[in-house]
Parts: sequence; structure tokens; C-alpha cells
Amino acid sequence: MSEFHYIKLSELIQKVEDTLRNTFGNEQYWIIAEISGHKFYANNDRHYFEFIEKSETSNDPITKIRGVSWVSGSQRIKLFEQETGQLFTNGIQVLVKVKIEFHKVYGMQLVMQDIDPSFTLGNLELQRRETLHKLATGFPDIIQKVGAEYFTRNKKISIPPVIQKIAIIGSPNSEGYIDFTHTVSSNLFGYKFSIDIYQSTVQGGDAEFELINKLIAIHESGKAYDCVVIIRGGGAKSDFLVFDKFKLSLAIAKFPIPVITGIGHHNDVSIVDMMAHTSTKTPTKAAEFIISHNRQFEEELLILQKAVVIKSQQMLSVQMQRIHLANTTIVNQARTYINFHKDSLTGLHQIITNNTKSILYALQTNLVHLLNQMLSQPKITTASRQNELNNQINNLKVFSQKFIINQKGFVNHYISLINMMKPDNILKKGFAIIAQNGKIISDSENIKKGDELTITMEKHIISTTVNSKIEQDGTNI
Amino acid sequence: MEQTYEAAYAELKQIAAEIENESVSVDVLAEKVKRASELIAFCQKKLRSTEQEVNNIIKQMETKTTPS
Amino acid sequence: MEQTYEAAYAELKQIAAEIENESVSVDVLAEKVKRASELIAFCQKKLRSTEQEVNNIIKQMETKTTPS
Amino acid sequence: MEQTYEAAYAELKQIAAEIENESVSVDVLAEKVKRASELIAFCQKKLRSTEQEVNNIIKQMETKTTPS
Amino acid sequence: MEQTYEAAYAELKQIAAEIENESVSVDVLAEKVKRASELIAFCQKKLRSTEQEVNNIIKQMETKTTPS
Amino acid sequence: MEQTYEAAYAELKQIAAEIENESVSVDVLAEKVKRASELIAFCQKKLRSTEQEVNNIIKQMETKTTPS
Amino acid sequence: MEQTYEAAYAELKQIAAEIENESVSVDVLAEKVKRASELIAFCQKKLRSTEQEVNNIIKQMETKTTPS
Repeated sequence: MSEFHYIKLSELIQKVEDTLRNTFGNEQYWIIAEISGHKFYANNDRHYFEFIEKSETSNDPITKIRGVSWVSGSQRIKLFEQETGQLFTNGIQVLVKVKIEFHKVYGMQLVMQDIDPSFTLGNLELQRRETLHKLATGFPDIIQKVGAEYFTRNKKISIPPVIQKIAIIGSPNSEGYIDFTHTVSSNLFGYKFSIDIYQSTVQGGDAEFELINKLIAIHESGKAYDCVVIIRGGGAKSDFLVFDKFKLSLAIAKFPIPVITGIGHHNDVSIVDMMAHTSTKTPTKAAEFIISHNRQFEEELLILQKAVVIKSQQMLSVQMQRIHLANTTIVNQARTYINFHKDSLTGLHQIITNNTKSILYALQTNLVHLLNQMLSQPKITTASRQNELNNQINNLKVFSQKFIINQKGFVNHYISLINMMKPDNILKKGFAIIAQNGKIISDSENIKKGDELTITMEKHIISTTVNSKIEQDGTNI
Repeated sequence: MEQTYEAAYAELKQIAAEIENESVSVDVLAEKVKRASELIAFCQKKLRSTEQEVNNIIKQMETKTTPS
Repeated sequence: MEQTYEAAYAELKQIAAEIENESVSVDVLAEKVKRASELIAFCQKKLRSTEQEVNNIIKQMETKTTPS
Repeated sequence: MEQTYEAAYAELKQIAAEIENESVSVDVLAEKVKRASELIAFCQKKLRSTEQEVNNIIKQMETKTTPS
Repeated sequence: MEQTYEAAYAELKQIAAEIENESVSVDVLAEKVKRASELIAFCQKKLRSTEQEVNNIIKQMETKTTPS
Repeated sequence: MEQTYEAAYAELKQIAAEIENESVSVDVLAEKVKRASELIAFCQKKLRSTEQEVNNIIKQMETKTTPS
Repeated sequence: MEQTYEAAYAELKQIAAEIENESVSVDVLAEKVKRASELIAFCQKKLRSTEQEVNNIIKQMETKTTPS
């Protein structure tokens, strides 16, 4: 045994320590690793965990080393959590600055000096984008991206007007569950709900599969749930990574019952939120959403009721007015009508009275006129006859006198004619009457020479004898 | 004297015409003239009496009518 | 006297016309004038009686009518 | 007297027209005037009675109507 | 009296029109006026009774309606 | 009374229109007004009962809704 | 479980629309309003009941509603 050269364990460990110190000294390194086995002791503000690196092909770690964060590192973690909204916890990829520390009892560990929030953020964001891209492109019948929005089959399901049968996925002991059930059961309106809890962890590596299994259980329960509510957390920061997981997101997107999320996320929206029918920030908000949804329904009912009542009242009032109007019309019109007839009668009465009187008056006038005619006209007639008679008398007188005068004239004419022809008058003018043997001769033919003739003149009668007889040719008178 | 004025006047007219036409010979002229002057006398008498009569009647008529 | 005024007056007018036209012989003139005077007398009588009658009727009418 | 006012008045008017046109002979003048006077009397009587009757009816109507 | 107001009123109007046009003879004037006065009396009675009836109905309606 | 409000109102309107157009004779006016008053009474009764019912529902609504 | 919120709401909306359009006669208005109030009452009661209670309500409603 003595031939063996050996050193004490402590000597060896000292050598290792010396080598490490000589090689690394206080050198610090930025490394990329995943966190695992994380524990946090709040009383001394220390984080204990492991840095691991997994194989590209499998999920198995290929490297693993203890890590620790003392007070100064823990302050960086706090800043990191504030900046990223992501808990420093298992499963996250980090870019951290470490120095190697060796302890003779506890061995080697990496002490975290600093943590880069932007790396984790970028990394998470990258994963998120990949997942979203996969979801948006791989299942066009379940998920469609329009602009920045994702339309999922779940979103297309219409929530029943009232949500009353609820399936909750979450932890019954969690603050979120308590908040939710408290809010729901103590609602102001007295709405009652029937709630089934499907218990599941909502963080950690197995959470995704557990959540999916619960969805399957709900689906297979055969109960007609109005919605599924996924809740988690409460006041404390939680791990949201599971809610960005691809399989869970897809399951939610195609789930046949509307999913309402209330997963306590203040700064960001998880992919599950995007896929779910309705996402709210907290379990309380989810409960409030459900109550307000029911309230909205009831209010719609009440609005309709009010409309029915108001419209009915209006209708009745309109009808009342119409009836009243009809009543007024009939009453007024009947009176008007009667009065019209009264007036008409009075008018007719007056026409008859007045016209009768005027007829009688006119007749009387006519009669008086005729009477007057009778009084005057016969006298005129007799007078004119008298005139005629007088005229005739006058005519007789005038005509008779004229007649006699004319006759006298005619007779006088003859008187003068005869006077002129009297022999006395002829003798006075120098003519003589020749007689032979006492006979007046007017033809001298038979008178011969020696005849005895008696010539009677105005004053004397002469006896003579004819001496000669010659022809008288008118030239010797 | 049943003679009428008309007949007398006609005869008178006849005589006058004869005399005027000188178809009366001087030997009957005196005779005709005599006849004519008789006829004239008759006619004048008749005329006068008729006138008298008519005047009387008219006077009567007038006296009857006027006062009416 | 069945004679009418109309007939009488017509005859009267006829006589006057005859006298005017001198279609009456002197022999009947006096007679015609006499006839005329008779006709006139008849007509006047008739006129007067008619007038009287009419006046009476009118007087009656007036007494009846006036007080109304 | 079944006579109507209308008929009487028509006859009366006829007579008046005849007299006015002096187409009535003196022979019937008095007669016509007499007829006219009778017709006038009839018409007036009829008018007066009608007037009286009508007045009575109107008076009755008015007493009936006025208080309404 | 089964007479209707309509018929009575129509007859009355007819009479009034006749009288207004003076197409009624004196012979039937009094008769027509009498008929008219009867018709008026009938119509007025009918109107009054209708008015009364209508007023009663209206009064009833009002007592029924007012308290509501 | 199996009558409906609609039918009653239609009849009422009809009557009102008839009376307004004066196409109702005086003879049936009272009758029509009476019928109208019955219809009005019926309609008002119907309206009031409906109103009462609606009011009851409102009262119920208020008692149910107010405490919540 | 035939009576659902959806069915009740649809019926209620239908009633409201009918009343709004005034296609409901007064005759059925009260009935419609009553039905509306029942539907609302049902929904309100159902909203405030547990699953067990809801089943009972629906059972009750169905026995009431089916014969109508």
C-alpha cells in the first residue's frame, strides 16, 4: 500500500482550485444557457439553479452546472424580470455573465454577475413568432391571420347569450381560482353559475400537456358547457411560457367550446390569449366579463321589455286619442249636422214665407194693374170711337159741301157754254143768221143767184137778194 | 117733274157736247140752247135744294153732337 | 134695333167714302146724308149707352176695390 | 164657383189685351168690361182668402217655431 | 207617421223651390204652404228628438268617459 | 261580446266618416251616434283593460328590477 | 329542455318588433305584452337559478306552455 503515491483529497482539490484560479482567475464570461432546477430564497435574496445546455436533436442535457446568484446578481434578476415581464425560472434561455467559483466542499459553480434581458426577450420573441407563424400558416381551416389579428375556430363560435355552465381549467388552490369563483358567485345581480373545475398545473414543463388533457376531458365530459375558462395566478408573477406553446395554442384555437382566458398577464398577450375566444387580463376580469355578458343579455331583455311596454303604452295612448278624436268628431259633427239641418229648415221656412208673400204681392200688383187698365181703357176706347164719329160727321160735311160745289161747278161750266151758244150772243158778236123762205140756211150749196134771203142781225132783220156766188177757199176771211 | 138730276145732267152734257162739236145746226141750236137752259135751271134748283137739305141735316147732326 | 155699332159705323164710313169719291148721285146725296145722320145718331147713342154702362161697372169696381 | 184663379187671371189678361188693342167692338165692350170686373172681383177674393190663409199658417208656424 | 225626415225634407225643398220660382199657382199656394208648414213642423220635431237623443247619448258617454 | 277592437274601431271610423260626410240621414243619426257610443265604450274598455295589464307588467318589472 | 335563452330572446324580439311596427292589434296586445313579460321573467329567473333549479323551472314552464 505504501508503494502507492497518494495525496490527500484536500491536496488534490487544492490543486484543482489553484489550476482554476490560475486559469480563470476573476475572469468573467458571457454564456448562453437554459435555467433548470431553480430555487429562490427570498429571505436572503438568493437564487439557486442549474445552467444546462440541451442537445439540438433531443431534449436531453449535454451539459449541466450549478449556478448561483448572490444579492448583487439577484438585483440584476429583478431588473431582468421587470424589463422582460418574464420570471427568472426554469426553461428560459438566458445570456448571463458568470465567473467560475470553486468551493472545496460544494465544488464548482457559476456565480451569476449579470443577466441580459434583451437576449431573453429576443429569444422568447423569436420562439413566439415561430409558433405564431406555424399556427397561422399550417392550419388555414382553423386559424386565419388577417392583419395583426388571428381568427380562430374558437373565436368564431358564438358565446351563448347567457354563460351559466362553466368549465374552469386551473388550480383550485390558486389565488386566480379563488378570485374568479368569488367574483362570479358574489355578483350584484344574483346570477347563478354551475362551475366544474378541471384541475391542472399551469406552469412548468408538463403544464402544456396537462392543460391539453384537461381540454380533452372537458370535451369528453359530454356536458354542455357554455364556456371554458382558463385561469391562473393571482398577484404574483408567473410563468407564461406554457401559454405561448404551439400545441396548447392549436388545441385552444380549434376547441369547440368558447374559451375565455384570464391568465394574469399584464404586459403582454400570450398566444393562447390570441387563439382563445375571449381573453381577459385576470381571473377577476374573466369573471367580470362573464357577469357583464349575462348582464348585457338581461339588459337587452329589459330594453326589449321597456320597448314593448313603452310602445304598448304609446299604442294605447294613440288609440285612446283616436277613440277620443272619433268621439269628438262624432259629437261635434252630429251637432253640426243637426244645426245645419235646423238652419236649412229655417232657411226653407223663410223662403216659403217670404216668397209666398212676394207671390201674393206680385199677383196683387198685377191685378191692380189690370184693374187700372180696366178703369181707363174702356173710356179711351169710347172716346176714340167718339172721335171717329166726329171725324165722320166732319167728313160728311166737308165731302158733301165739296161734292155740291163740284156739281155746281160742272153745271156752271155748262151754263157759260150754253150762254155762249145762245143766238143772241152770237148775233152780238157780228154773226148773222141767214134764212130762205123762213128756214135758216147753214149750207150754202143750194143758194142760187137771185134767191131771196132774210138776214137776221142783232138789231135788224134785213131782206136781200143773192147777186153772186163764188167758192170760199179760206183766204178771204 | 119726275126728272132726275142725273138724267138732266146727262142730257145737258150731251147738248153741250153737240154744241161744242158744232154738230148742231144753227137751225136747232136755239132749240138746243133752250133745252139746255131748262136743264140747267132744273139742275141748279136740284142742287140748291139738295144743298139745303144736306146743310140742314148736317146742322142737325152738329147740334146733336157738339154738346155731347 | 138689331143693328150693331160695327155695321153702322162701317156703313157710315162707306157713305163718307162714296161722297168723297163722288160716286153718289146728287139725287141720293141728301138721302145718303140723312142715312149717315141716322147712323151717327145710332152710333152715338150706342157709344153713350156703352160709356154709361162701363162707367157704372167701373164705379162698382172702384167701390169694391178701393177699400181693399 | 169652381173657377180657378189661373183661368180667371188668364181670361182677365186676355180681355185687358183685347181692350188695349182696341180689338173689342163697342158692341161687346160693356159686356167685356163687366166680365173683367167679375174676374177681378173673383181674383181679389181668391187672393185675399189665400193671403189670409197663408198668414194664418205662417203665424201658426212662427208661434210653433219661435220658442225652439 | 211613418214618414222619414229625408222624404219630408226633400218634399219641403221641392215646395220651397216651386214657391221660390213662383211656379206655384195661387189656387194651390195655400195648400202648398200648409203642406210646407206641416213638413217643417215634422222635420223640426224629428230634429229636436234626434238632438235630444244625441245629447243624451253624449251625456252618457261623458259621464262614462270623464272619470277615467 | 265576441267583438274585436279592430272591428269596433273600423266601424267607429266608418260611422265618424259617414257623419262627417253628412252621408247619414237625420233619420238614422241618433241610431248611428248610439252605435258609435257603444263602440267607443267598448274600445275604451278594451284599451283600459289592456292598459291595466301593461301597467301591471310595469309594476312587476319595477319591483323585480329596482332591488337588483 | 326546449326553452332556451336564445328561443326566449328571439320570441321577445319578435314581439317587440311586432309591437314596434304596430302590426299587433289592440286585441292581442295585452296577450303579447303578457307573453313578453313571461319570457323576461323566465329568463331572469333562469339567470338566477342553479342548474337544478333551472331544470325545475323549465319543467314547470313546459307543462304550462305546451297546452297553449
